[in-house]
Amino acid sequence: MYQPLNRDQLAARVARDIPEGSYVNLGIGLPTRIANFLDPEKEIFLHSENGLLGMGPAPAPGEEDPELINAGKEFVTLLTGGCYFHHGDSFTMMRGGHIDICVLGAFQIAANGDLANWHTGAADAIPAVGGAMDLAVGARKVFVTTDHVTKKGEPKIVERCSYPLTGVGCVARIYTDLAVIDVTPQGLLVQEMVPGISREQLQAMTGAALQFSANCQ
Amino acid sequence: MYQPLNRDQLAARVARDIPEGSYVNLGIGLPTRIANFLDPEKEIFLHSENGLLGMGPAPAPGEEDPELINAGKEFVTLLTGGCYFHHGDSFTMMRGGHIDICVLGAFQIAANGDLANWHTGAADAIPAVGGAMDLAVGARKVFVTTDHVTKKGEPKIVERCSYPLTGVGCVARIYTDLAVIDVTPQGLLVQEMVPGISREQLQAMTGAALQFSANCQ
Amino acid sequence: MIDKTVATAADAVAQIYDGATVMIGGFGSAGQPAELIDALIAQGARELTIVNNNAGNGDTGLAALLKARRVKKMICSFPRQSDSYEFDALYRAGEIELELVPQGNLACRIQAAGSGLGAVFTPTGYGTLLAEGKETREINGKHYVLEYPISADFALIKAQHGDRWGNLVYRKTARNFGPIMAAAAKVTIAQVSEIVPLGALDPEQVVTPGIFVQQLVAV
Amino acid sequence: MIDKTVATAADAVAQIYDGATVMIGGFGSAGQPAELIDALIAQGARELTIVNNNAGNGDTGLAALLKARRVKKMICSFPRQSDSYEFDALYRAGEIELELVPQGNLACRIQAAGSGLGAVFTPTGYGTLLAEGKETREINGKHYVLEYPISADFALIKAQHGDRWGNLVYRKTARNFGPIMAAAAKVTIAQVSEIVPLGALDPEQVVTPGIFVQQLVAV
Repeated sequence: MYQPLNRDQLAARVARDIPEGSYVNLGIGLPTRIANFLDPEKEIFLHSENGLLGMGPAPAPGEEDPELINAGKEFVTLLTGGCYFHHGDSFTMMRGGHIDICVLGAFQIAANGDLANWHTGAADAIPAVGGAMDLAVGARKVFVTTDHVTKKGEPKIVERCSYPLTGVGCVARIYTDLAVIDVTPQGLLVQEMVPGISREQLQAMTGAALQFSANCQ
Repeated sequence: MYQPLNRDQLAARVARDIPEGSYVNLGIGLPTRIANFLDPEKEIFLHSENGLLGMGPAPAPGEEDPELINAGKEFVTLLTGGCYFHHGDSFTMMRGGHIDICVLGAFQIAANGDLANWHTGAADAIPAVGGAMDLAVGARKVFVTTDHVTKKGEPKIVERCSYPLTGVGCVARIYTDLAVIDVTPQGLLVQEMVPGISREQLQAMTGAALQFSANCQ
Repeated sequence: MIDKTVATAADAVAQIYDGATVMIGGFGSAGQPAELIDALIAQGARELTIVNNNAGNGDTGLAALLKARRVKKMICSFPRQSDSYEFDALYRAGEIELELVPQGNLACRIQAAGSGLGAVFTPTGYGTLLAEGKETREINGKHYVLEYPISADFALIKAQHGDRWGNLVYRKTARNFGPIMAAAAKVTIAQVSEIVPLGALDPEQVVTPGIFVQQLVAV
Repeated sequence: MIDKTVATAADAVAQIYDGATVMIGGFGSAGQPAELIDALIAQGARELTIVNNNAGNGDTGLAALLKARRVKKMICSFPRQSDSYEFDALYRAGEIELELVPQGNLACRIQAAGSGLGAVFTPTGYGTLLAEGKETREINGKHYVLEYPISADFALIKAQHGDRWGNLVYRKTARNFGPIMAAAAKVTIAQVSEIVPLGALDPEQVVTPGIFVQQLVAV
């Protein structure tokens, strides 16, 4: 038997891989939660696409400022040493390769690193893309964090994305509630698995062939 | 007999055509002198490509600041209400059509508005272009101010430029020491001449066909 | 003397005409020029093309403009939000056109317009639905999509302080699209919390130089 | 704790290698990082490609670097000046390569590099010698030239104040190319008059966010 990581555990696992001094953009949703698990002893620079660098935690109740929000339109604070800038400069940071790491959510990730996270392709869906495509092409490393399978139990890691793409071959590493998987030129390489899961079990929940690094059981 | 305008008179003549509220870039050399003749009662915004808007006159002796210079690398001042910005923003102003009027010097101007002012084409010349090409394409109106003929008496207004171009069809109006000439789709149209000169005399010193507006004698 | 201030938001938006393309600053409600939008609703211009990051929140500001059915087309990156019901209803009813643009392409296309570029090769969106039918090119081993400028007849933006020459400073993340939209519109109208005397803004700290602003109004 | 400050200009430029492309801020001597250039001369790297608006003035700063014959190629807009004799002599002797770029194209190509664009269609230079052999295109009735990004291995710039995260503010027209070069180089080294404590710079007024700066040194 194995226990999938809960959302906080998953966020904490990603947080461990973010070195001090990194410029990091955390996507809306689960990735935002990673901020709560960054080592407070480390100086890590959080970027928000709407024009701030050095983003701090949520404000104390009563101290919310409607003009100090993050990309998810949540109230945030600014750390000492942070700064504001306009959208042109913000996307210069993103598109220009200045963000070391971004962490995005996913509908699907393909074995070649393709990412789909903005549109289910459903005819009646209202599409919304925001800054995800810019991060996908612009961040030095694109991490994805997601449940390993959908609520219906279908694999989110697939041979080829069926949903419309966010970016082509952009994902470097996938963090799921079951495993940490690198996207390599040779294919998907599992680096870690939750205790108690077997390689076969993980492969059965994955829609693309997995390889396993030596330290996976 | 007629008397050509001297450099101050020519600068003053151009200055008369600059309306209040205009954003104006004055090129290096003679155009810079125009600033001395702008009506001090009018608020006119002088732009300098090296990153200032609201450029004021030369500082008092002893008050020069090596970090407050104009495009010609002369000491200047900043008016109350002026501001500084970087080169990207400065050329956004120039290339993006935000400068109402620029005034440039010229080696040659062609009847179709082509301008040559950066390079004689001589084999041993060291070429230097600066911001002239950006102003030529970007300012809403490009004025040129120049002597009507070269020191050797050759026309500077020609059918077709023999020197390398700065911009194609960009000149709106030419101010020489003898005349004010509009570049129109129908050709060169003389709007003013210095007193005492005849249409034939002016044409004889001009390398392209002139037309004359009714108010020229 | 040049004084770009106007007395009321109604005066500021009076010139906006039917069919105009209007950029509206703001990211969600931060930086949204709510008073100018209200004045635009009252003014009555219709068949507008609106450029904004989103497509309205709740039932005020841009959402109210949509609800009043003044908008023919939205150009934006993120229309679908928890409270974007006004847009959602119009879109599902087929009563509004949507041009969805990745946010960074929105920014760089607005900047291209402001800075006089004819088009740019951007990596964003390559290989996706949003680049379908667009020219692409491989440059130094990387793939790019050719994108054209987005310019506007008017920009409505919100700043913190402004002076009579139109110099602006912003507040926190309300800055967002304001500076780049100001440069990309023929006529930029800024609402500010306070109009300060000329010289009160430090020349090192002006974010939007007055050259990019045609009118401003204190609200 | 992240502290990007280094003790001396010599430390700051130690990593610059032979054959590197180095952007140097400044317009004439305003904003020229003179102490970093002196350290680079002492350091000895050669066969450099230098990106600057000019090609040196008098016999200090960039001119001294030229005189020391460390520069293989200049990319600039305005080499010829009354006191550009060091460059002039090398150029006439055929001992330096020159890529002459209109100043606004220099700026937008540097910006394109910093912002990750693959190329831009610019109107500047169309129909001139400086566009010869380059791809052109007519867009909406106007003519444009395709220009590619200028990036660099290093940028040496001068600012007024900086903090340990690399946030910078500039002084007057010494700002010029600093902010855009900082974004376009792999490693940006800033010399500042003073390193101030974190938080001393107003977050609204930071001109170059620290993300664009890798090292800074007080001189």
